[in-house]
Amino acid sequence: MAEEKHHTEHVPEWKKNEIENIIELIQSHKVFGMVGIEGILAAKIQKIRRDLKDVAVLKVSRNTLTERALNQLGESIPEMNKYLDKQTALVFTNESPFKLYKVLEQTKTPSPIKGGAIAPEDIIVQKGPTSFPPGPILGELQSAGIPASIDAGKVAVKETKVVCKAGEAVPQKLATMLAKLEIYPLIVGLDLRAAYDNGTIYEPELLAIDESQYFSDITRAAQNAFNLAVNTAYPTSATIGTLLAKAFAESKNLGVNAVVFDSGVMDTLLAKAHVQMTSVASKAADKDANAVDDQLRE
Amino acid sequence: MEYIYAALLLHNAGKAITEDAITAVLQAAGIEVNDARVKALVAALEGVDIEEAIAKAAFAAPAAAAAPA
Amino acid sequence: MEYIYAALLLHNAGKAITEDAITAVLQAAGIEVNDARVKALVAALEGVDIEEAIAKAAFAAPAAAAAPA
Amino acid sequence: MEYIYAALLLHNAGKAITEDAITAVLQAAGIEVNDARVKALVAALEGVDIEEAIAKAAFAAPAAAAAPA
Amino acid sequence: MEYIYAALLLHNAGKAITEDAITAVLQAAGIEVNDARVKALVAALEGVDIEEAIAKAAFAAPAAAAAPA
Amino acid sequence: MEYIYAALLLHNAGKAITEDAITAVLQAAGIEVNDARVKALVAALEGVDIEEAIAKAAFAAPAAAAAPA
Amino acid sequence: MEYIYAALLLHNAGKAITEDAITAVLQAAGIEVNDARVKALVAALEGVDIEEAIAKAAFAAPAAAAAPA
Repeated sequence: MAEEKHHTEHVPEWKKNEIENIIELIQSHKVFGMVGIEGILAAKIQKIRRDLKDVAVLKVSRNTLTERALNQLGESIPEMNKYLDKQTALVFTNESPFKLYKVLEQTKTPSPIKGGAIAPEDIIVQKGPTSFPPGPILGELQSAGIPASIDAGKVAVKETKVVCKAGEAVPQKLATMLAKLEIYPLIVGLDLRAAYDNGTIYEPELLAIDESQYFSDITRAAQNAFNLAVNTAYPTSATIGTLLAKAFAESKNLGVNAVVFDSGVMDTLLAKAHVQMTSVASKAADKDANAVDDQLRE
Repeated sequence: MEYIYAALLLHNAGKAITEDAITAVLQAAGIEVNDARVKALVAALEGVDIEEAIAKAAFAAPAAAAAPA
Repeated sequence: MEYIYAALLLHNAGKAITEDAITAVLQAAGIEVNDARVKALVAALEGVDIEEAIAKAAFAAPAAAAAPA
Repeated sequence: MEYIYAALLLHNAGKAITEDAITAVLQAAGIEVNDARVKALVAALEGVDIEEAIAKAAFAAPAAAAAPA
Repeated sequence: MEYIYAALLLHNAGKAITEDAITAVLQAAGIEVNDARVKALVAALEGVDIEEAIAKAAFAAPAAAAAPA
Repeated sequence: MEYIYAALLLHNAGKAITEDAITAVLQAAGIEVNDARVKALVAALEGVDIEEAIAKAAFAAPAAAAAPA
Repeated sequence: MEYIYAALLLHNAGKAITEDAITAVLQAAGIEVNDARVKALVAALEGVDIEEAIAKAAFAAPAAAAAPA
């Protein structure tokens, strides 16, 4: 720190401008975030930058400059420095931190893993044909530990196999072959570590929204409202049909169950009596066919 | 349901469903007859096609047999 | 079927289903009674749980209606 | 069905289902009231647990017939 | 539900469902009528095909019937 | 249904469901409030155990009709 | 659930579900508003088909009705 302070006194012009630029971006946006950009190729960052342009501004800067810029700002903004790590970029937006998180998650895509990198989870090669004709690649696959053979004139993977366990380094040979097989074990994209919004720092655990939960909450809320309206007989355009149907069904139930002689339920009463008669008749006929008349014998 | 049974009994035997006939059947069964209900029954059956009402039940019955419950 | 209705009528009214009772009900309806059938019916219904048979019939139909098929 | 509606209206409002009450409700709706039907209705509902009778699905023959279509 | 029953009663009797008519029916039942509820009901019924709404009940009832099983 | 939602909002927040409160909520949503509907709602909810009314499945006519399709 | 009710209220009234609108509705109900929850709600609902979620409630009803009441 002491050394840094020492340097501050001799800050070159371009660094001062960079710091000013960061401060200005923070002040001109509602929300800013710290994102990890580890393992993302420069070309991909350019593409993401373009994709985000309507929602957020992405700025890659040196950590030391970011830190100095943040320290010059008020409120709890300097606390954001604890999310600075290697390969950190800043992102600025006028959307909510939740929206920012969602948009950044969408930048994540499967990517090839490099030789020597640690597998984030088990890397599995699935059994099945490849697009390669027989050739040297067969030997290359085999020597990388992938069980390949020739099948129907094509190179094929003989069996599904875990070729690298989670937490282990991926050998260079294997990494090359995985790329050839278009197996992309990494999910790479902007990784939001924290977002600052009006004095509050949001971490990803809070920002990750389960939309299906909201969906089911809405369903439940709508159901609650419908139940309440119908059960209290509150008529609205959404409930009047159900209320009428309910009243009618209850009336019909009462008419039939209490045997009220009303033209509205006579059909049902007659049908009910007939079915009861048939049911009793079949019991009687089971014992003695002569107990019932011909019509009732089956 | 005894009033309905009486009506269907008469109908099945090809007899007219009148207040007197229903009363007679119910009384023969030892049932104390409520005149208003007899009147209401006969009135409610006016214009009802009993065969059709029963036919609907016939539809219901086989369906019921098919039901898993 | 009128014999069964007569039996149901008696059952509903809480009366015993005897040959005499069924005969009386049928006669009150103006029906010429077949003694052998009455005997056979009364014998056949002995041991039959009429309540259950009725309840089953009443319940089966709506269940069928509820079935998605 | 208007007689039944009248009965349920009274029941829902916590009023006793009497001949006079039903007659008054029907007349207020401009309906010419048939005394026998009112008497029959009140007789049919005597001793009936209306809440239970409302909730218990009626025998559903017509609905069942419609279902398979 | 008494307001709904009043509306159905009027509908069944072939009468117009107006605020006055509903109020009269409810008052005849000895119910203290809430004007706002009457207004809300009449407003909600505007443009509603009552016959159609009722027809749906025939389908619904058996579904409800499946419940107690 | 927005009036019902307003009532449920207040209920959920542990607030009393009064005409003023419902009106305030609806107005805050930019809705032109109909006084009669507010009054009708408050009247309908008077004495109602809202938790119970929410939990009790409403009669399910329209959906049931859709089921057999 | 009051945040959800606020959102449904706005949706039902044909209003946009914005942070400001939700906050206004909740505040009008006398609720102390949590900004983060409002933000999360608005962001989440951008990806939710509210009509579909509501329609599902209508479907859920018969299932609920069929459930052991």
